[in-house]
Formats: sequence, C-alpha cells, structure tokens
Amino acid sequence: MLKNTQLTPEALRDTQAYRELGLSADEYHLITDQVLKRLPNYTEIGLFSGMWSEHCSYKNSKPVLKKFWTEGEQVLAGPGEGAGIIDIGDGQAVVFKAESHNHPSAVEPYEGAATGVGGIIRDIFSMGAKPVALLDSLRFGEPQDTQTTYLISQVVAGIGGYGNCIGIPTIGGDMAFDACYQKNPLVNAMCVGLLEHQDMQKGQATGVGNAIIYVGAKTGRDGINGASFASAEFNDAKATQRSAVQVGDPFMEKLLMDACLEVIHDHRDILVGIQDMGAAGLVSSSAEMASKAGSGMKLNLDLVPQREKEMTAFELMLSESQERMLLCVKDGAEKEVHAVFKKYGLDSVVIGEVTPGHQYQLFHHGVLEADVPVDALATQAPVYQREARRPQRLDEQVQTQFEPELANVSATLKQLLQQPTIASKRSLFETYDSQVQTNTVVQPGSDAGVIRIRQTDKALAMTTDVNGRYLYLNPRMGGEMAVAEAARNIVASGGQPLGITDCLNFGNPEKPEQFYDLDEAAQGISRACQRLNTPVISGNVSLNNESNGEAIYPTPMIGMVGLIKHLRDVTTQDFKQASDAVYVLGTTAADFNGSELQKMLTGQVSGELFDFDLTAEAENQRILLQAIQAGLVASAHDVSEGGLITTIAESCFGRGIGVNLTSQLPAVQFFAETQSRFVVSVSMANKDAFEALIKNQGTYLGMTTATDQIWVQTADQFFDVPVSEAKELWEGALPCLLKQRA
Amino acid sequence: MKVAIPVFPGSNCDEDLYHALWDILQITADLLPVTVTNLSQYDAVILPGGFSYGDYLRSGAIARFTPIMAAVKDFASTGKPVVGICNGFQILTEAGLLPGALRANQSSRFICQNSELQVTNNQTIFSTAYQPQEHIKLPIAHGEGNYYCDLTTLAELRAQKQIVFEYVDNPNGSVGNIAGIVNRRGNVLGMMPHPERAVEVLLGGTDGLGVFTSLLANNQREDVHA
Amino acid sequence: MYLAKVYVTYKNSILDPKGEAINDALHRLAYQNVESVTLGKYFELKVKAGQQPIADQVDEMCDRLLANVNMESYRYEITELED
Amino acid sequence: MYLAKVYVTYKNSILDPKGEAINDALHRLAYQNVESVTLGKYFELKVKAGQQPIADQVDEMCDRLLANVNMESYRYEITELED
Ligand SMILES: Nc1ncnc2c1ncn2[C@@H]1O[C@H](COP(=O)(O)OP(=O)(O)O)[C@@H](O)[C@H]1O
Ligand SMILES: [Mg+2]
Repeated sequence: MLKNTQLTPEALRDTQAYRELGLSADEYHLITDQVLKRLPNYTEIGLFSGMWSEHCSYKNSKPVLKKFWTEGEQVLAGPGEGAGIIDIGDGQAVVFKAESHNHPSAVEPYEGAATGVGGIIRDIFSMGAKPVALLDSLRFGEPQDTQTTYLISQVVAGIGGYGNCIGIPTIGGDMAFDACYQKNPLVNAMCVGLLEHQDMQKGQATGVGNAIIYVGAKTGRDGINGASFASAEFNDAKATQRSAVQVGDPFMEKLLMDACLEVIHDHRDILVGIQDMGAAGLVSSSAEMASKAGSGMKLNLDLVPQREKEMTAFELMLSESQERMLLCVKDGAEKEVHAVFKKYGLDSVVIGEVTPGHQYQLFHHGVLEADVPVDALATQAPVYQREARRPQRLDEQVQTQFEPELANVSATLKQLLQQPTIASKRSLFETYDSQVQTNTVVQPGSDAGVIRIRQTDKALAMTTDVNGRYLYLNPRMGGEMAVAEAARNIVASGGQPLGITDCLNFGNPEKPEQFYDLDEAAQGISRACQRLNTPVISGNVSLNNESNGEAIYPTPMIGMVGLIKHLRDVTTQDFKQASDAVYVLGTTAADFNGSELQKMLTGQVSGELFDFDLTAEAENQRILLQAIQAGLVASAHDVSEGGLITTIAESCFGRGIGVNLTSQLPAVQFFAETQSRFVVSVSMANKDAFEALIKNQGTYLGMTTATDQIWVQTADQFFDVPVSEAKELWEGALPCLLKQRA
Repeated sequence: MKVAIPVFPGSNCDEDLYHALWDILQITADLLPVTVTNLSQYDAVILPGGFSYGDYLRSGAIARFTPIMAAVKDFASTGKPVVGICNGFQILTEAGLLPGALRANQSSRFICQNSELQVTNNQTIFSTAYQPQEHIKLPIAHGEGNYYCDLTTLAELRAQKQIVFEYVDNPNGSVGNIAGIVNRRGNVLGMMPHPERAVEVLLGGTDGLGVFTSLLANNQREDVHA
Repeated sequence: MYLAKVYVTYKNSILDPKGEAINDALHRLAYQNVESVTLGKYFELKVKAGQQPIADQVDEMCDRLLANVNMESYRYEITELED
Repeated sequence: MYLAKVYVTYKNSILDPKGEAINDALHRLAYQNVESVTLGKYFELKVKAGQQPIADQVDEMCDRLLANVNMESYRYEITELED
C-alpha cells in the first residue's frame, strides 16, 4: 500500500491501481471526466473509494431502500441521520439503529464483535441520546466443529466485553444456526437511546469559520479502507484483509460518550454539529458534515492526533480507528470544548474549519493534498439499478407441504428442544450485563427486553428477529414475517410497536439472483411495516456475505422498539401460577415448510412457504394488546420456531409450572410454524372477560397445573413430558455443544 | 447520613448507586471525582462497580493509586464505614484494605445472574438488618469475582467472623464460597454482588436494601465510630 | 516432555489499549521515564513428544488457536524437560 | 534506553481457569499430547535510564502495579537498546 501512495496521477490511471481500492473503471472515469475534470492523485482517489463504497454510499442498495416505508407522524428523524428518532411523548424520544460487523467478526471474532458494538453506540450518542440498551442478532454455522464453537464463544465474549465495560445493558437479541453461515457469520448489534427533544443533534458543519474539532482516540493504521473491505466479497486468501482488524477500547469510549453528552447538555449554545467517525473514518464524517450543511471544509492533517509515525494523508483520512468523534463548534468557543474533554483525559484538537463555497480541502505537510467538491464525495456516488432475476431455487421447490411423521411425539419434542436454534441461549446471554443502569424490567429470556423510563410510568420494549429459512423459501413473504415476528414479541411484552431498524444481510448484489432476494425482501418488509404501523427509521446494509461463491440465506435482521404505556402492562412469557386458563390466539395449520421440525427430520428446509395473512396478524396483535392493557393477561408468548408446543414448553420453564391441555389438532400440528399466534395464560377471575374479548380468534386449550408435567391430549393421541426434564435438555444443549465449563 | 461515592474513570454503577441511595432510601450522597482528597464531611464511602481504568491490567489495580483512594484509606483508618461493591471490592483488595484477591471466574466467562446468598454474619454494621443465616437473592455481574486467599487467611476470616455473605451455589469458584467480607475491625466491607441493583420490586427484588438500611441504622448509633 | 514458552503480542499498527492504560498508570505513579508499554500473552505449555516434530506442532497451535495471526504475532522457545 | 520484558504468572498453588480452558480447546483440536497450559501476562516496557538503577525500578513497578503478589509471581529480563 505504501508503495502505491507514490503513484502519480498518470500512473494511477495507467496501472488501474484504483481497482484495488474497490473503484471500477467506470467510476474512475466518472471522477476524471465529470467530477474533477482532471486526474486525481492517490489521496483523492482514496477519498472517493471510501465514500463511494457500498458501506458509505449505498450505491447498490439505494433503489431498494427507497421502497421502505418511512413515514408516520411519530418519526422525528428517519433514515439518513446517524440513527432514527421516534417521539414517545413528554418531550422525549427514542433513538435506535443497528449495525452489522460480519466481515470483521469473521476475521477476528472478539474484536470484530466488540468494535461492532462500539460503533453502534457512537451512532446513538452522536444524536444527543443516552444509550440505554443493546441487543445483538447472531447467525452461525452448526455448532459442531471446534472452529465454529470458538467463533461463537469469541463473538459472544466480544459483545459482552464491550457492553459490560462501557455500562450499557445488553437486554436481548436472537441467535440461530444454519450451515450457510459457517464461513459467513452474522454479527449485528443494535443500540437504543433515550433523547430529550432539546438535545437532538445533527451531523452538520455550518457557519464559515466555525471550528472542526477532533476528539477521542488517536488515529492509527488500523482498519484502513475498511469500508471498501466490508463491501467486498470474501475468499480464503486472508492476507489482504489484515488491515481491517481493529481493537476496541470500551474504556476510552465510555469517557468519550460521557464527555460528548456533557458538551451536548451543558454547552448547547456553542455546539453546531457532532458526528461519529465510522466507516471511512475522518473523510466520511467530515465530508458528510460539510455536505449536509452546504458548506465547504478545510482540514490540516498535521493536527490530527496520530498514534503512529509517518502516516500518509491517505491513511489518516481512511483509517477506521475506533472511539473517535468529530465536532463542529462555534468560532471562539474551542477552549470551552477542550476543557470538557480535558476533564475526561481525552484529546480534543481543532483540525480545520468550515469554509465558504463547497470545496473539500486537505492540507498535509503544507501541501494541498486533496481539493474536491464535497458533494461529489458525499452525495454524488453513482447509483446502480442492479438486475434482478428470480432464483431457480424458488421455481424448483415443491408446492406441497412437508408431511412429518412422528413415531413418538414426546421424544420428538425432547429432541427439538435441543436443536441449537431452539435451545436456551441463557448460557450465552448470561455473559452480558443486562442490569447495569438499573432500569431493566425484563431481562433476556422473555419475548422482548424491557427498560423503564425513569420519572415516568412508561417503558420501552425491544427485540431483534428474522428467520432466514423463511426468506430462503420466499424472500418477500419471509421479509413480512420477520417484521411480524418482531412486532409479536413487542406486543406479547405489553408494548405498542413504534418502528424498526434493520440490517440487510445479503449476498453479492451484482448477481441478479442475490439482488432479487434483496429487492423482494425489502418489499416484504416495507409492506409489513406499513400494515403494522412501524416505519423504518434507520438501518444498515451488509452485502457480499458470500464465501467462495456461496451466499448466506437472505437475512434481513429486524430490530423493533415498542412503547409500553404503563408499567403495569409489562408482560412476560412465563406461566405465573397453577390453575390459569391457557389459550392459543390465532389459527393453526399444517405449515411445516421451513420449520425447525423439517430441518431436524430432513436436514434441510425446502418447499413453498405457507400462507401468511398480514391482516389476521395485525388483528391478533391488536386483540392481545387490548387484553393486556385491560389487565386480563397473566402471560403471553408468541409462537415462532418450533411451533405451539415449543412455545408452551418455554412458558412452563420459567417457574416450573405444568399444563393439562386438550386440543382438536392432530399431535403433529403442535410443531407447525403457522404465523400470527400467541400462547396466553389468564387467571380464572379474568377468563370470561378474556373470552368475550377474543371471541373466536383464539382457542381454549386447558389449564396450568402444579405438577411437573406437560400433558397434551390431541385429536389423535396423548403425549406427555416432565417439565423439569424438558427444561434440563433445553438449557443443557448449547453448553454441551459449546463445551462450556460450569 | 452523607455518603461519598468515588467515581473512577470507567466506573459504571456509580449512578445506579446514587439513585438507590437518593431515590429509594432518601440518603444524601455525592458523586466525587478521583481528585478529591478530603472525605471528612462524609459518614460513609461506597465504591461503585464498573471497570475502573478499563480493568485493563487487573480489576481494581490502577484505581488503587488515585488520590481519592489515599483519602479512603485515611477515612477507613478512623473507623468510619467503607463499602466496595463489585469493582469496588476489587479495588479494596488491591489497595490492601481487605485481604485476598479477585481472580477470573472459574468458567473464565463474565456472569450476570441472580445469585442466592447466605448472610453468614449479621452482626456487622452492614448486615444487622438481615436475620442470622438469612437467605437472600442479589444480582451478580462480574468476570473477575473469584475470591482467592490462602488457607491461613481463610481460617482467620472464619475465626474472626469476617465472612459476611456466602454463595449458596458458588457461581465463580470463590474460596470458601465467599461473596463478601469485612476487615478485622469490621468497618470495611467488600462484596461482589450488587445490593444497589436489588432495591425495587419492579426490577426483581429488594433484598439489597438491608446493606444500606444497616449502614443507616448503625450510623445513628454512637458506638460504631468509637 | 517439553516445555514450550509462547509469547503473543499485537502486531505493530494494532492499537493496544491495555498497554496504553498501563503506561498512563505508570506515569501517574511517577515513572515518567517509561516510554511505552505493550501487553501480550505468555503461555507455558507442557507437551509430550508425539509423532510430529514438537516445534511444528507448537507452531501450528499458535497459528490455529493461541494467536490470531490477523493481528498478533507470536514466537516461542522450546526446552526439553527431565521426566 | 532499555527494554524490560516482564512475565507475570499465577503462583503454583493457584488454579488458572483460562489456562485450563485453552488446554481443553487444544485437546478438542486433537493435540492430545498437551499436558498442561498456563496463561500469564507478558509486558514489554521501554524505559529511559533514570536516577534509580533500572532493575530496581522495574522490580518496583512489578511489585506495585504489574503483578498482584498475593497470587502472582513475576520475573523480568532487561536489555539495553541502541538509541
Ligand atoms: N444473542 C442474544 N443476545 C441476547 N439475548 C438473546 C440472544 N439470543 C437470544 N436471546 C434471548 O433469548 C430469548 C429467546 O430468544 P428467541 O428464541 O429469539 O425469542 P423469540 O423467538 O421470542 O424472538 C429472548 O429473550 C432473547 O432476547
Ligand atoms: Mg418470542
């Protein structure tokens, strides 16, 4: 790389060295012929390569993202800012966003996961919000070989290591295992913050002469050009990817977060804008701040705090060193800002200023190293309308439902409870501090995590969900289902869904089949969002999740936040006591394609996805929320992977309560994964009122009992399993696979 | 009673403690930076949990050298009460105010869970609100809470009734199931579990209140400072 | 029986936050003449002779598990122990 | 300028859970002939000559900060560097 920096503009053109930086020949010629009308030097081409990467410009996904439904009167800031903002009344708002760190985590699982968490936290506090919760959504290969189990334990340790140290509780997430993620694990982190309206910040640099201040960690050669690395497909030749490894420093970030929030709260009058340095580091934060404000900017790179000697302008601008922020501060008020950061022992340095006009100018060792129109970097990346072609797998699949045959239902249930995707994740999420900040009302282990909002009677419910298998069978409907499942988790916890963020984890968009999946999924997501009134307020795109040509399942992770209006509405999934009535809300059909049962019995998922009706979904959610708000519900748990019987068993496990149930369904349908259902328990006192409310939308199944037994009389047979035995299998499965020591 | 809460760079349970004291117990408390050197106006000091200086060397190892820790040592030497919770406990052992050390958990993983404790000694100024041998539940959240001391020290801790809390199901490998101890004089308590996280029914229980109410009750008794 | 001593340290341009925190702490303790600190890992492995040459095996273990070669480098010394 | 290499390990009587975990992992990777693993810390300090003899100073730093002598022992090597 060092060698390349000496390339002259002409040599750069002739050797096409820009390709190594991820720019195509067409993009290069766009720069030379239309944007600059001259040959760019190496530093300038570096700026473009970072800013025009998928990670920063969304050049491949923009046409898809445009289809998202982003409206809603509650939205204060939608996609485009660092994170989205939704009003929750009383002068407060909730801020959230998710970020993928898939590629870095594949290369260095602990630090990759940790820096993913660190990055998303900066997105939240740069909006002026106090981060109050973290979630993580993970996908791995089957936890069978040492390499995969090592990856899992390191990723989980990295997530915990960062969140625990900085002091933000990790209160939820989801985790699933399929062979397609073997070489391409997904590591998505989500952060939720609370914002007082008056603290809302923008990443902008206005006002000629105002100071650009760099704060936080020094810049090193770590993660140089990580943005274009993250946007490139993976292969086994690791050597070239090494520069992307970064080490997180949660201690530094805690100081940085506290100091930035102090400036935001106590020095409001002098702070013009603030932005985190994420992908494409200094160039992206500074160019975006200037472009957004319609300003020009000039930076003196000699002033940038540097960890290493003799860094080039290219390296300084494209380094993705962590734990750094950029502030725009009123001219003359620099000292006031320095004083705050000094108190926290942090570097804060004026490195440039807002200029008239629209040029972006970098000086290094007294030389003008780059001089380009700022909008060209920030907003004028080419946008590609990629070709979409319906993948063959969708046309080849059988149209009938898989028909499982179960010789022994209770044995099947026991086996199912030990499947890694179904099994309890407690041994993993227990390594996350879920209580720090002392606001956690519902810890991981129920449908959604819940955080109370101090000084109010309100709380926030949050969850992450997506079932890649469904999208693999039908990307559009699977996208709808992902949103619906997230909403079910919020509603079952007593919350009204407010909006979503997402991480679109897909394969290479230049392959028409992969682009089709992305496009279809986005349309499904959008439709469900509109129907459930949960606008998309932020998100992130991670493409090229392929290794050696094999793509992952289309996996658009959905992160959803809901508002619980009164603390008394907080509901968990555990049955609370014996002699409560048990219901299933929604109807059950013989839906087995894509199910956990199908995978367990056949080793794969296949066939056309079953029907899904968003109207019925919305209606069931509405009724449950109404019942919860009327105080009628003792427990509620949505039905997802593993079907009705898995859901019932999980509700039994919390407090070791049994059930005695009778159903008109055949036994096998207790494993079906029909959508839009909840298992609800209701005390005898509320039984009549609850039945009057749900009318024929739910079915009475029986009662909870003080025994240690799950008893089920189905239409064709009786089966039973001891609760304690089932729970032991369910809780023991992952520790055993991961060989965790007690 | 007026409580000092030293805030080390990297502390992250300081505000939780502050809220527990002010909002739940109506106890006056101040958050103090590490530069503070005089604690004479306080009746008690409570070191909060977190990751002081990132816990990058050993937990508590760097924090021990801050100016405020010199003041805490003086404060303790006058017989006034000092409590260290989680990272606070780690700092107190590193500073030599309590015997032993805290190692990485046996599982070598961080653990956050509710753990059952036995109040082994309810006769300390930090535990009179509990019944003898009472079983209580307090959250733990630590990666290095595995208490270590040699056998001689353990025998002494037992003989002098310095063990205040013991785990019922030892979650981290601690010697003697130790979750919390006092110094010989009885005025310095270190404990890995988080009493400040167990002061509200909404958040899962109130078994932690006893530590603070004991402190409060005994603060008003003239004899404890004697 | 062999004793393998393995040293794992960060590669040059990788941030070492722990080393920096310790460096700062030493300065606060008035060891102003400390210029830099890096913190690495030190393993001692006792290994019985196997089929593979011992050095090859230790090298492989370093490469596969003890170090992440994307950001760390390692070196080792092997000595034979009396049984 | 001096380079001090400092090794900190748990005292013998103290169980090293991380070392054991690595030992297990090596066994799962089919290095059955690994008998035991201990994990310690390895510091490299660059130190300018001061008033105190360098070895005394390094010893003091170990004793005060780098090791917890309740449970750890340390040793160090000092070499002089060309400036
Ligand atoms: N990676 C993770 N991090 C934190 N919590 C997790 C993670 N994976 C699962 N959980 C928690 O385990 C519980 C069950 O997860 P899941 O089966 O995904 O629930 P659901 O099917 O209701 O979405 C939830 O409380 C969830 O938050
Ligand atoms: Mg659920």
